[in-house]
Amino acid sequence: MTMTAERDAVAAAKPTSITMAAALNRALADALSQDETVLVFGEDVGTLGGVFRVTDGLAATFGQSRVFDTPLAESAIVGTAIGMAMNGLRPAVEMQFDAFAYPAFEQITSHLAKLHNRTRGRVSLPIVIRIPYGGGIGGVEHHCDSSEAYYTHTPGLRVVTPGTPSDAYALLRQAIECPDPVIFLEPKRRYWSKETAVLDHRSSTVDRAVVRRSGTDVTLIAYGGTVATAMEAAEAARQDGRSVEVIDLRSLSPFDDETVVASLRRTGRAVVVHEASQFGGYGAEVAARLSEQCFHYLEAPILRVAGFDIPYPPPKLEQHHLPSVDRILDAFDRLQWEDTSTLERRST
Amino acid sequence: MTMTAERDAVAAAKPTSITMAAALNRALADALSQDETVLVFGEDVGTLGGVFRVTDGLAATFGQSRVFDTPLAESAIVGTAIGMAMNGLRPAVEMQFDAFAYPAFEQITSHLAKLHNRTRGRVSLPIVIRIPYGGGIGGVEHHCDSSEAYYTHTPGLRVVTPGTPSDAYALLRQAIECPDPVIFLEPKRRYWSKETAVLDHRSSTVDRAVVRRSGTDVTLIAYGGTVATAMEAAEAARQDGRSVEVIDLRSLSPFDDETVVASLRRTGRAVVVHEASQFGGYGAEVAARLSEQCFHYLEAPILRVAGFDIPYPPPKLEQHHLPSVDRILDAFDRLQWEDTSTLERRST
Amino acid sequence: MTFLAPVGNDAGAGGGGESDRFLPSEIPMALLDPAGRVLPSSELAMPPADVLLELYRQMVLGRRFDSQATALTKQGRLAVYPSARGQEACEIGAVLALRPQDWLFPTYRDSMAIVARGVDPVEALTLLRGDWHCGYDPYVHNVAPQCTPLATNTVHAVGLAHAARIKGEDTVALVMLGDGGTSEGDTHEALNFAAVWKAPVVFLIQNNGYAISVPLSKQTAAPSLAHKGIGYGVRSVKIDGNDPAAVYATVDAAIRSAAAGDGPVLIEAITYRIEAHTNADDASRYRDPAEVQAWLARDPVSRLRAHLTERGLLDDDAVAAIESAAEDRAGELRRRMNVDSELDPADLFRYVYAAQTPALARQARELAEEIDRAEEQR
Amino acid sequence: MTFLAPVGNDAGAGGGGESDRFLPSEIPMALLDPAGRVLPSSELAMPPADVLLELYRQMVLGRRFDSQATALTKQGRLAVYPSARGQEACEIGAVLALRPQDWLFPTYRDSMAIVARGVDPVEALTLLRGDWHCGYDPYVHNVAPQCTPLATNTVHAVGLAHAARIKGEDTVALVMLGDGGTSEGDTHEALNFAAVWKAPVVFLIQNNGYAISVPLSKQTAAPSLAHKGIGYGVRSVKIDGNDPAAVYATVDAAIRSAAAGDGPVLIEAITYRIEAHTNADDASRYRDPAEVQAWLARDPVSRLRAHLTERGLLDDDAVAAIESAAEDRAGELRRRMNVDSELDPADLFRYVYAAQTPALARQARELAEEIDRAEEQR
Ligand SMILES: Cc1ncc(C[n+]2csc(CCOP(=O)(O)OP(=O)(O)O)c2C)c(N)n1
Ligand SMILES: Cc1ncc(C[n+]2csc(CCOP(=O)(O)OP(=O)(O)O)c2C)c(N)n1
Ligand SMILES: [Mg+2]
Ligand SMILES: [Mg+2]
Repeated sequence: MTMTAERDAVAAAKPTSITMAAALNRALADALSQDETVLVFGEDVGTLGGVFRVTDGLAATFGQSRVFDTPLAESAIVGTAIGMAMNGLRPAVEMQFDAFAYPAFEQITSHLAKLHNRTRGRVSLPIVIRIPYGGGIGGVEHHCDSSEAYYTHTPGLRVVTPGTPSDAYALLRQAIECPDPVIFLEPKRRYWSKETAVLDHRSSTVDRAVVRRSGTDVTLIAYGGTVATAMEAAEAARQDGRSVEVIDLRSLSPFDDETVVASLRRTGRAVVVHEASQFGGYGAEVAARLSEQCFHYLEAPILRVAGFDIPYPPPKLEQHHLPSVDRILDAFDRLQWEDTSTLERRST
Repeated sequence: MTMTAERDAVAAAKPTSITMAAALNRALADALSQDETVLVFGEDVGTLGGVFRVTDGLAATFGQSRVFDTPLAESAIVGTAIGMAMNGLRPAVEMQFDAFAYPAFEQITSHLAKLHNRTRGRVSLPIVIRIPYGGGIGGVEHHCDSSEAYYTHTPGLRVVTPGTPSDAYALLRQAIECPDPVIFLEPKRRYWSKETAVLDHRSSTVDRAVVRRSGTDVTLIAYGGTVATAMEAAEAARQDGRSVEVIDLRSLSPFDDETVVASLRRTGRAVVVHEASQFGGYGAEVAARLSEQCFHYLEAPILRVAGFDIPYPPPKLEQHHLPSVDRILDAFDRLQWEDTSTLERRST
Repeated sequence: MTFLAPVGNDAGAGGGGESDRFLPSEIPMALLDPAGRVLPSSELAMPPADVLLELYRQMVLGRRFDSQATALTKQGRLAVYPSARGQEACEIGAVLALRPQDWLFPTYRDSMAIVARGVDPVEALTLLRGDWHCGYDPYVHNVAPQCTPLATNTVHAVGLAHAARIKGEDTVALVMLGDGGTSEGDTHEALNFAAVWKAPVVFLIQNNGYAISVPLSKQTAAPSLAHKGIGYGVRSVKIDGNDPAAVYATVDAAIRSAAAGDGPVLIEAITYRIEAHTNADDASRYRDPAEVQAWLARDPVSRLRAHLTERGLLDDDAVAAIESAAEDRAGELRRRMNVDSELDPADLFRYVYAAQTPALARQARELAEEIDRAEEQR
Repeated sequence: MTFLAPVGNDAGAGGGGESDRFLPSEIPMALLDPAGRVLPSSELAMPPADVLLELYRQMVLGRRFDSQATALTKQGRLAVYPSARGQEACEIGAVLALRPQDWLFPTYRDSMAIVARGVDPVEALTLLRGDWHCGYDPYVHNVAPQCTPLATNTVHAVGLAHAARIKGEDTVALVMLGDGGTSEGDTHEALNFAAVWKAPVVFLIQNNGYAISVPLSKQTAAPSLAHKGIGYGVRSVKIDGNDPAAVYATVDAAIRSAAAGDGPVLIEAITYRIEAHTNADDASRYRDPAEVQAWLARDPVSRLRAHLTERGLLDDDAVAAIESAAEDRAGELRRRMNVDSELDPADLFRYVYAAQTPALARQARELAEEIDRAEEQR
């Protein structure tokens, strides 16, 4: 293991161009090789390497007892992971698509989230549930849900989602090391997006948001699949003369108030953007808590650019549903810029 | 059926003192007698009459083919209800406790909520899922969850919860008549609260909020189990010289913007109160959408009085978790009354 | 040792005595061997000649439909297509055994069955084309929408069938599922509810040996999937799923018995998917081409053709006529699928609830305005 | 008719030939009849005398514990209590057969079993007292927290057992469930995973005839619950669950065989709950008192006492000594339960995550301040 670690250190030092899927694969491989209690299992994750190939090659490298296919039953995948974790292992399991995690909902909410608390901390469940989530890949019904709001409302779970390949690596490594259960949401339409980066999981912490781009006029809050869209929108807004600060939340629960509040108190305006339906979506929490903490700093209401309040559309209509650069720019326009002078700034 | 209807009309005209559980029982009985496609089933709802006795006597009156016990499997209860509704029946099923609806989560989110949309309206699912929810009855773990946020974030579902016995009757009757699937949340700690009222389900509509008490200083938004608490808090606040308007939402989804926004634009201050954990809770949506729609009318941020971000506590500690009158009064105190004069009122 | 019997609790009821009637045969039942020869001493009744001919015709049409659909994925005309090639005996045999009033609950793989049931092929492909989640009206041919979340349709079928009984209607529900789908909790709950309610449901497991890449040996350790039935008190049959005559005869008998009030039936049909899981899958990652070859030798279509030819019920002309009809339909389908579908984004907001809510009406307006603005800018 | 055999797809594997080894006996296996007489020709091995004596002692202690707990509900000292009276043979027989390294996965009804395993009775009752969700450290006696959502503990047991195998440890997991719990999807998924993985798990169904008010006849139409095993390739046994010797012998054999790598075992123990579902339930609404009477005649405790007395292994003095020990423990429990428990509201925020989040720290502070304010106002 020392040799592997050394080789890793060398490899990590050199920036490489890597997709998010490959970065996740690397994270799993490195975790498997550095900690023999780590296991990877789920539907088609072994021989096939997963339908998105995130587990490609792992069964061959680490053997069928550490990386394996299960029978087709999500509740049992999560439930047996719980039993394994009670017995000292660290399972990182895969749900094949977002909506196919719903059969495991009872195991997730009633046990995974609560067992540590139930036993006054005696039982730890260092489990990662990887879920490819969101749309944008032309998938048919049930293959494109964004269900972060269900998990973030469940105390005891951590919910994390990467926006870039290097974060995908770092956050997954940290999620696997984390003593708490982590719902790890992988924005499937970013699986093939590339970044040239050094893979390293010690330089950032999973529960802090990151300012991806600095700006002074408006804070644009994104996560997972919408981070890239937000960056594009920020760039487009610059051409309209607006300076946009983009925050990538990374950890949806717990929420990093410090970073976001600091930004919003500087800019006075915020837009939060996600794919999930707006009503009761994660953006509601973001808007509600920021409105409360930054009330006197706000020049305009916090706007949400989110999916409509409809079931996820069929492939040919999904472009209308997904938050687009245009829709974000429209939201910027609605941030009451013209009113600024006529209103007292409420900050004391 | 005409005779029954007439008898009902007579009975309904006379105000009677009735508990919420009895009002719900009446609603089911009246629906069963007036529409022969209505069915009631679930765990222990037949012979036993339900663990809360809400279905007491129905099997005896309407027979085992319309009111019956099922095997113990919530996913199948909801799933078979879907099949029955596809075949022209109107099932009103019971989940025994809130957390025990989770095994049915996939059927609820992936089918119940979506089948009408999936078939371009050809299939209707007039199904009611009754769920006793919330705490305050000294129930052990898993018997006290408030999961409205999961359902309200799921497009295609209606989510309704009564705050009083007469509403329990009216809303349940309307839910059963509704062509859409309805998650009907019964605040179990109010099952035995009484009201003297005329039971009638035509005079109010299920998707409108109701102003339970008029006031001018602050809008207090509650639903289900917290309505009574809110009314108490409003009364207590009156003694502090504050005039509180209490709104009982009744329909959590869809949300009645009109009624609530009108109130808030008058009062300029709002508190929303629920038992569920605050983070990502239903109150976040209320606060976010009202902040947006009433931005220039707000004297203070919208505050949420909600459960902590913890698993539901054991019986002996639940009083610390549940929103209390005191906690609501404290929230009123934090509504920045002293700042009023120093701030420009932002309404135009 | 009868001391448990007299006690009132029905906990001791049942007993192994009648167990056997629930268990499948050791060897899959069949009527025709792979060469189309009639097998002796089967428990199944050979379907009449006209049924066999119709089975053959529909299988040829179905296979051609299936290959056309696969071709359409290559041209980007379908978002995805899960082929049922090799499973024609199940797809067609089951559907032809259904009576008009019966219901079919298909999965994503059963487009062929849906078309055989009478659904317009373009409507059947609406889901996989990416136009809408379901393109047909379920009530026209009594076909539920194709189900994607595995095994979740099993409980729907039980509910629909039980409702029919409550209403006094003579309707049986046939639900299809795969070997993988048998591992989901819903399958278990459905079999149990169906048995307790004596609901007229036929469960048809197409055991094609794989759930995507996962072989049956990683899915179950049971002697067979049909052996699950006894755990619910459901009569179970294991059949050769590549023998169209056997599939028809078994489903037909199951439907009659379910309709007669004898409760649900579980059928395990042993078959094989010749293509990859979908066009997006790479089957070479998990199975040996030799295995596919071996199964090609057990092809359901040529098996029935051999049988019918041998019996003089089919000649080269008739074969050619059926093939040409299949070709015509495929051409027609190609033509229709090559026309860009007209989709109305406003549909996104139309069917969420029976009546559009004010919030959805507003969102629909916002989207319409956005689209207008975008078009103006062009 | 062997044509299916040579094909590579393992879909045709198994076959009914070996079916029988998975099926339970027709009549529940037993060692002792209700009068305590040894039954002839059983497949089970009679436990040695010292084990029988310990079984008896623990059943008496367990029953007294159970009645004490029921009494505590009346005094408001427990929030709720689901009694296992009448099920002592299962509760005790199963636990005594466990080796120290094995794990027990109990339900809400199995407090008696937990105490027999060595858990302090007050800690065992912490959940039902309303103090916390689980009062004991699961790792001290290898006892998982009592499980309330039905059947959800079955998959945990499979995971823990499989993990032990992966780690090369000799650990078996015994999971308890009720007849009602067998209808939940998780039970099915657990049996299937256990069989495919050959996980060392013993599933013990205490079939007490009711799920709250719902009788077995509305729960299943199967010949027996043990008949479910074959559908997963799990060996299954049906036993007289009121015969402590049979329960012990069966669980003991099952644990040995699971530990030896022979895979999981499913045991259906036919028993009866004498009390209502919980103290809050009214059993008269759904069952006939005569039924209870009939089952009282099959009492597990008196059955074993009769047997031991007959064999000269137990005399009146020994019986009295055990009863007096049970009385002492009950008194001790009563005394300890009558002391108001000291609860720290800050605990609500302590164990949600391994390290307290800033948000929870803030909420804990807010609550502490609120409590301080309230106390000042008094
Ligand atoms: C609940 C659920 N989990 C996972 C999936 C993803 N998935 C789609 S098809 C498939 C394999 C199904 O295998 P099987 O039931 O044997 O049917 P087949 O595809 O062979 O016809 C999987 C895992 C799904 N659709 N639903
Ligand atoms: C998932 C779930 N659904 C419903 C309940 C409510 N409930 C508690 S006990 C019970 C009956 C259980 O019967 P059985 O499994 O036979 O066990 P027994 O109580 O007889 O020991 C029910 C329905 C639950 N605890 N969990
Ligand atoms: Mg398959
Ligand atoms: Mg029971």
